[in-house]
Amino acid sequence: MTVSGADAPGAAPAAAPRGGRGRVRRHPLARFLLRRVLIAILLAWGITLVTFVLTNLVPGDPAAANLGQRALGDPAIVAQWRHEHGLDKPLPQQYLIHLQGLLQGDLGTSQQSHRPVSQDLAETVPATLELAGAAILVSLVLGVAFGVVAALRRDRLTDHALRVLSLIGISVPTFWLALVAFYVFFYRLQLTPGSGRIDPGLTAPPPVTGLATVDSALAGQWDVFASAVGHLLTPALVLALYTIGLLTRFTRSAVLEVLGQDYVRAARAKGLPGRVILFRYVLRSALVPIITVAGLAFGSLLSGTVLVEAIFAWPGVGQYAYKSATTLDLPAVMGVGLVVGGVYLVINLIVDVLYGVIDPRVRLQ
Amino acid sequence: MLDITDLRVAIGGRDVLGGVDLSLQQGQVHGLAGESGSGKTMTGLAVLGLLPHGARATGTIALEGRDLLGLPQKELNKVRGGEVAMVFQDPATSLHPMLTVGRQLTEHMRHHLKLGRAQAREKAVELLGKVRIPGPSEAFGRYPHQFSGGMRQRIAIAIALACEPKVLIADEPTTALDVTVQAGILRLLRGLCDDLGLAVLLVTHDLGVMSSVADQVSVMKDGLVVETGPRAEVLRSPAHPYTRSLLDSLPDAPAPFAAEPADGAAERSQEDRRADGKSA
Amino acid sequence: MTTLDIRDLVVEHRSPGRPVVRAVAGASLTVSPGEVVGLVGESGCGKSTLARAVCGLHPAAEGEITFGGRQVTPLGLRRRALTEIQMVFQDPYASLNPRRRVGDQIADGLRTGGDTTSAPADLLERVGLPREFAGRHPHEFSGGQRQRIAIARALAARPRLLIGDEPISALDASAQAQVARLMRDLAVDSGAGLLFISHDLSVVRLIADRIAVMYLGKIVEVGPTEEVWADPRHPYTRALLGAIPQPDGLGVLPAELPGDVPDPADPPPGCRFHPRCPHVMDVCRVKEPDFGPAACWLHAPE
Amino acid sequence: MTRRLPEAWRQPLAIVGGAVAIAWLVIALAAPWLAPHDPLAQDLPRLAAPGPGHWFGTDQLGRDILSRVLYGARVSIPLTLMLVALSVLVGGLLGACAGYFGRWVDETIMRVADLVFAFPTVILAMVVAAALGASLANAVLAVLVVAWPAYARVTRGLVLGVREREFVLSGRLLGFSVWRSLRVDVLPNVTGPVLVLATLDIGTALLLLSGLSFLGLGAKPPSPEWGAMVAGGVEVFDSWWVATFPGLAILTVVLAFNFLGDTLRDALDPRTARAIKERAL
Amino acid sequence: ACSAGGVKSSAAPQSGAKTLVIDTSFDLKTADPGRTYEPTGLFVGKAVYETLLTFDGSDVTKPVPALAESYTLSDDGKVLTLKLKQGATFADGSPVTADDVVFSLTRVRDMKGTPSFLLDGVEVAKTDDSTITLTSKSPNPALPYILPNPALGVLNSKVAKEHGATTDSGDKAEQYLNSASAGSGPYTIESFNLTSQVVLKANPKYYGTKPSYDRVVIRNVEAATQKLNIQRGDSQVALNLSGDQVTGMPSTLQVKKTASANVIFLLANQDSAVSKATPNAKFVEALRKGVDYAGLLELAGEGSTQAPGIIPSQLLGALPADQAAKRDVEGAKAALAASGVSNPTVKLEYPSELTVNGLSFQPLAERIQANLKEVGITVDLAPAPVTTALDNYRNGKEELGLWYWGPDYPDPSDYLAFLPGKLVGLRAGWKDGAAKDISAAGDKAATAIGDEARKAAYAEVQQKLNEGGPFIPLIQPSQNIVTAASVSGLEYHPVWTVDVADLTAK
Ligand SMILES: Nc1ncnc2c1ncn2[C@@H]1O[C@H](COP(=O)(O)OP(=O)(O)OP(=O)(O)O)[C@@H](O)[C@H]1O
Ligand SMILES: Nc1ncnc2c1ncn2[C@@H]1O[C@H](COP(=O)(O)OP(=O)(O)OP(=O)(O)O)[C@@H](O)[C@H]1O
Ligand SMILES: [Mg+2]
Ligand SMILES: [Mg+2]
Repeated sequence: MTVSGADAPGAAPAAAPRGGRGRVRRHPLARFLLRRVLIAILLAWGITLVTFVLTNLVPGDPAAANLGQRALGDPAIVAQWRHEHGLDKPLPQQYLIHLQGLLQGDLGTSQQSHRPVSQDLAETVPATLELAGAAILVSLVLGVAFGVVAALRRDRLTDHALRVLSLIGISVPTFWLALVAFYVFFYRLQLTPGSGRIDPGLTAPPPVTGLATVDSALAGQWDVFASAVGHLLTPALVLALYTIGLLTRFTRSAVLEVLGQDYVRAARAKGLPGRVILFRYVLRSALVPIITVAGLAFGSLLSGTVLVEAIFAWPGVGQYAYKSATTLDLPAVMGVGLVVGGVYLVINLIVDVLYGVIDPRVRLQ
Repeated sequence: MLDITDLRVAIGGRDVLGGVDLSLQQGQVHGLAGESGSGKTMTGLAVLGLLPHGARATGTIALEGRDLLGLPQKELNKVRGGEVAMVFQDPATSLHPMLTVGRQLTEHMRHHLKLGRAQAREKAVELLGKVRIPGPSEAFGRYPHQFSGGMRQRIAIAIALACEPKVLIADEPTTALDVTVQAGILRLLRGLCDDLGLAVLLVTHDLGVMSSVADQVSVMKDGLVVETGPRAEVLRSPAHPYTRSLLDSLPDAPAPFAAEPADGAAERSQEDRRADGKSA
Repeated sequence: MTTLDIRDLVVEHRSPGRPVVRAVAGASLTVSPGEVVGLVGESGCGKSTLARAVCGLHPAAEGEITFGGRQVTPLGLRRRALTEIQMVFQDPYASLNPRRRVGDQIADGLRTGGDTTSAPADLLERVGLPREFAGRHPHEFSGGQRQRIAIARALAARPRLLIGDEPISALDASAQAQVARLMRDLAVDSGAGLLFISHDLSVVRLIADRIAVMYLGKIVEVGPTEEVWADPRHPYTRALLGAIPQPDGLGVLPAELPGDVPDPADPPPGCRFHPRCPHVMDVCRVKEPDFGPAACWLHAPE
Repeated sequence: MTRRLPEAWRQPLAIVGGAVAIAWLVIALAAPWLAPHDPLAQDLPRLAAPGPGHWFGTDQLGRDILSRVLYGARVSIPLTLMLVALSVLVGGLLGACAGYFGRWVDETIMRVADLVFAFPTVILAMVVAAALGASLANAVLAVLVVAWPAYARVTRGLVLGVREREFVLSGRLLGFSVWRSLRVDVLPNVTGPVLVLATLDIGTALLLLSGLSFLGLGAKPPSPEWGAMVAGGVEVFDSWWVATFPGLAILTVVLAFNFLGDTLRDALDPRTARAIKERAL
Repeated sequence: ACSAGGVKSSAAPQSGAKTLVIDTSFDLKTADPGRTYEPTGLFVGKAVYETLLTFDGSDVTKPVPALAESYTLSDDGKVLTLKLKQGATFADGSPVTADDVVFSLTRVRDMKGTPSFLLDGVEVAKTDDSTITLTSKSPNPALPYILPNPALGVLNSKVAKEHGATTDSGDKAEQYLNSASAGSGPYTIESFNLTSQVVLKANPKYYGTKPSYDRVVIRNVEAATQKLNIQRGDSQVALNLSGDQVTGMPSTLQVKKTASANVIFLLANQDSAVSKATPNAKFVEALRKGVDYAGLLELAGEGSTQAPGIIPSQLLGALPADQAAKRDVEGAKAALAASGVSNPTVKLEYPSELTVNGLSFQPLAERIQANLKEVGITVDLAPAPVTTALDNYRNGKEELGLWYWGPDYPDPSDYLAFLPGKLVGLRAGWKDGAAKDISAAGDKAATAIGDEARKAAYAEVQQKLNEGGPFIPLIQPSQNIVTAASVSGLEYHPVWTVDVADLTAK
């Protein structure tokens, strides 16, 4: 009989930490990404189908929206137009043709602009991304800061004030606020620059990213850069108000929840200064729910742009989508759906990756 | 070492502690028993000034003559971790899940003891070895979720000990663990107390645990200490009816398989009986 | 006879992105009518999984479970036919529907048991609660009281086998022994078998006729309670018993079993206990002892 | 939750929110008696600034804005409530099925929900409204299409939590059928939080609905819908009152329900609150 | 990725260059003249391309030479002969030739794009290097009025062909023409974006008088924002302000209010399958008498006028203002009673988001609804996006419709479309032969030659239409153009709105 370990009872010979041992498996991240991509493809297909069905439900005829009144009276022109856009084929075939194009990376040609949808989107999407990106940036900075302050000043005046303010933030109709902001700041107070992305007197920088601010900075055109930032400010703030309110509420409750955790209590029991505890212990954990919400909020920002772009004459995908939807421009609507759905998926992916960066439990399975 | 006199705590107008008196000695384990909600945890938290939002504490908590209740925040922060340390009940939640073990071990060391990064690391690895974590230097860079419950509790103890405190408050450190793992933790605590001359306040509701490691025993009920005394006395001939009822409700079992000293573990447990002799 | 017969049961947990966990890895056990069997083991060894499999809440991957000769089928969308097996769960705060009066919930049990003569209040009385509690909602009760109500509901269905999955471990020390005894008495009185799961050996010893010790998905030792208590044969059982601290005021430190329960997704080869076993032999590292009543090479049958 | 409600009502914000919400409900009921003018009559001077006789001014067609704002409550509030009720019903049932039955039911329902989530709400609602034709009923339908997944997700999450609760299992062990289990054990235990979410969502739903009307895809003229009134005000910027008052009406209603919902949510127990949080308001 | 920085400066505006910013709500689909037919497209086309004939300022009664230095119409009205001007050059410096003209016009006609109807049945031929003949099958006295349309701009055929231009539907040049200009106009395209802005720059090779502004930025801006922009000095021209929006403009801005040539009208469907009420002549009379024209004019703002007939006041043959219909509530009630239709409810369809000269259809429809309610006719409003609304309109399915007609070319013959069996007539469910006398009057007008004869003939057509037709002409909204004090030379034109090259900086 072998008696082992008798002289070192606590040495725990086989007690390797969990996860230290394990058979070779497919990397969890790879599996995760694979699943994501599959879902993305499924979603993309769903988006095309939904938009196709919806746009074909419309009682209108796209030819009517795209031809003049006179031309509409000429059956030859109408037929010619329908043929050009493949609308004379049976619906399922139209859909298949469209899908085929998609597989080859071709989003089709817009009926209104007579240009490849991809080209239209390449112009409009960056504008919207710039707007929504600026808004999410502003909301993250302000929302998180407000939320942390509210949590730390819990039940005091600051907290109550921030609560009311953030609730107002999520209650203001964006379209109305845009109107009021434009009227007050641009028209009455003459504080902000007008519509569009840069002053009309300036020449747009050569497009690299499509973001006016970045492009002008890259090209070293600082007057254009200043103008771009100035033009971006009001719409971005208007758009951000909702998300600021959302993130403030959210950060507050996330921080409060983390503050109640044992490990925070343990950190305080270690005698660490409050600043260290806040930044190293509390915010790190609170960040996980915060980025989840920020990801969701980005989606709502994209929605918000539809309402804001018209008022600020912002040449973004929101206006394009509105126009396409009302003129039944099927390829354009589908393109918008796909791109926006794609943005959503990318945002989700970024959020997931951020989880991994922040939380070792996700990273190390 | 640590003397608590007439400690009263009220949360939102409700009295949670109604005048607690406790006294901890160097090198001794003071067991604190009592039913759920009797205020054991609150007593421990009050010592460190970590009472929940909206709580008010009065009385005195004297650590070597200084009243901790009256200390300004900054001073108190020096006491926390530096002189009085705490281990919490649930090892699964008392370590930050997103920070490495090493980080959680060293950061208060560097803050309190003003150590350099390398020094702190060296000391941390040594501590991990002391609480018998296998492969301490690799463990330093790992995250809590990569350890089992018992290991995590050992790490939590290592963290508590990092700044060489004089008093250790352990709030039900083994309740969330299996008996076999519990035994290891209890042995560790007892050993540390003996070797380092710590004063330990061991909060537990398990009278068995109490009986095996504590030198002094206090029993709490409804925010009051109803009985205090040496272990053998309190457990064998309880004075307070509440203590008696606690003991009576236990399944009275003879010790299983009458200590057959065939394996090393059992031998060791016999050796440890000297602790009993010392306190008696 | 309505005997529960578990034979070579294997139950696996599959969750996406994680390896398959063999929570029960070939366990055999029987529970006869009127018999109380205690199942003990460390956390995560598969006790709950086994109990749930017996109720059909988990499908068996291999092996079989029969009750009175009938196969236990996994609970699907269909309503459960085998209501003769009832279970009492661990968490007293989750075991009752917070939105319904306890009387109504007990009445469900009565309906299942086809009992038209008893009233819910009668059952409350049997578990030692006042009759008028039937009209109250669960939040008005303490943990111990809730657990009694859960027992009453289970009993109302006139089970032939009652399973308690750690029904007392969430209770105050003072209530534990009481509830355990109550459960034993009620089950035995009605002639039903009782499978009582706990990690607290001293309580199991009080009520069980036989004890089964489980380690990492396997039952390593089975035997009459007194025998196991007084003369444990498997090293794991010994360690388990030796680790119980005694409230005798003597200051004896319990014996320590080194190491942790290994990951059930990746069990060690050979005897599952060998990395922690103080008596480990060469054979233990390679060959699994798949015999009873003590599955240990030290006690291998000739 | 019921026990904690009174506490919630002691909050000043809840009181303000409740009072304003009730005031609007009263206005919606009593608009014909409260409104000084016929909201459709075009008999006042056009674009008159606020003043005696027309305290909120008049619009391009010479209608009294005060009366229109008051009557607007009859259009927006009942529709919003109905919309939220429908979303709760559709989303809740689908989510409950997904959570309870799991497997392919879950996969199918949740993938469809994902699909809807992948579209920005306004754009999808816009396409749906454009496809069905502009009318309030269709706008409600459009918003319903984008709103149900949120409830489905929350309900599914809650049901997933409740489904494994031991009392549900006990019920099944007692031989409850699936439907009885759902009806008796599962659904009653998820309705509370879902209803709180619904309260929180009334505001969002109203914003979406009026947003669609603002885009011309909702209310049919001359109905005094607030979003459409704001849109009318866009054209006459200088006459600030045309857009301001309906905008404020939307703001106050939404704010009132958000005040209420926020307090309710705080009063919820933390576990359900967490489940709700998954869906950012 | 950036190489040397030396080239960059060329992108920046030269100092001293004059930029003009024009705000307008875009109705723009292309910059290819052969396909363009939307107001903004015509506006851009006018600046970039030249046509054979044009109009002088806002006078549309007499076509004047442009690329052609003179024209003669044969007595039978079938052959139009044009003499080309010498010395005209395209933006690349090459001369404008008769071949370019033939190619461009043939391309428009045969490509079957939106404007192809302008040259329906017209044969284009080159007689010699400087002479073009246009031959129509039937008398076509309107042709000189059609030729100024910017859709008939002359392309540099060589360049266009290089980029895929053909004279059939296989044409591929649109892409190219959207990014560059192959015309001989005073401006060339610097950048072209359908949704946000179009930037024009002065054509350095222009053979005529150089335009005053070197650079013109045309931005897509909502009417309301246009107003703010111009008041803040952010832009110099705002094209689409409604009557309400131009009231109270500061005196530093010039406001030009001209009745536009767009006629907004109400149509009452004559098809008894579509409606029980509207085919009834008495019912239509009730509508005509029930509408409060003055009230509509109030909505449309100063500068707008009531349309007495379907032909706008600028054009030959327009009815004099005193023949306009007047509101007569009692008469309307009487007519309604006489019609025998009791408690009528009719559906009024209109494009919800369409605006004409900054005026939205929405308030007009609401006003009409309120007017007719007083008469006892219940009107259900059925707004729809243009696409959907157009579909019903085009198929003649609207019970009541609210639409407008802008002249395709400033000649009354364009309005023969309103007759029974014709384009717009059919949309009102008015089939050929439904009103023989009106059709006869129309035939007479179509073939009349000589201004006086045509004037009388078209007046008669309209009088008959007003008596027994399904159309109720309502108003010609005002085209309100606001310019900064620094801009002069602005003239409103019914076809291309404004000729940018006319604008001068003070
Ligand atoms: N955050 C809090 N707010 C208000 N009361 C609290 C709070 N935490 C605890 N209490 C109350 O304080 C009393 C003492 O609680 P404490 O946690 O000290 O009990 P305990 O003896 O540690 O019990 P257990 O054995 O369950 O851990 C209890 O009555 C409890 O209800
Ligand atoms: N639904 C599940 N999915 C995946 N793994 C599971 C699941 N349920 C249990 N397991 C794993 O199966 C093993 C056995 O679990 P089980 O709950 O049966 O243990 P137990 O003995 O009841 O433990 P405890 O005493 O903690 O209740 C554990 O390792 C656990 O992690
Ligand atoms: Mg405690
Ligand atoms: Mg279990």
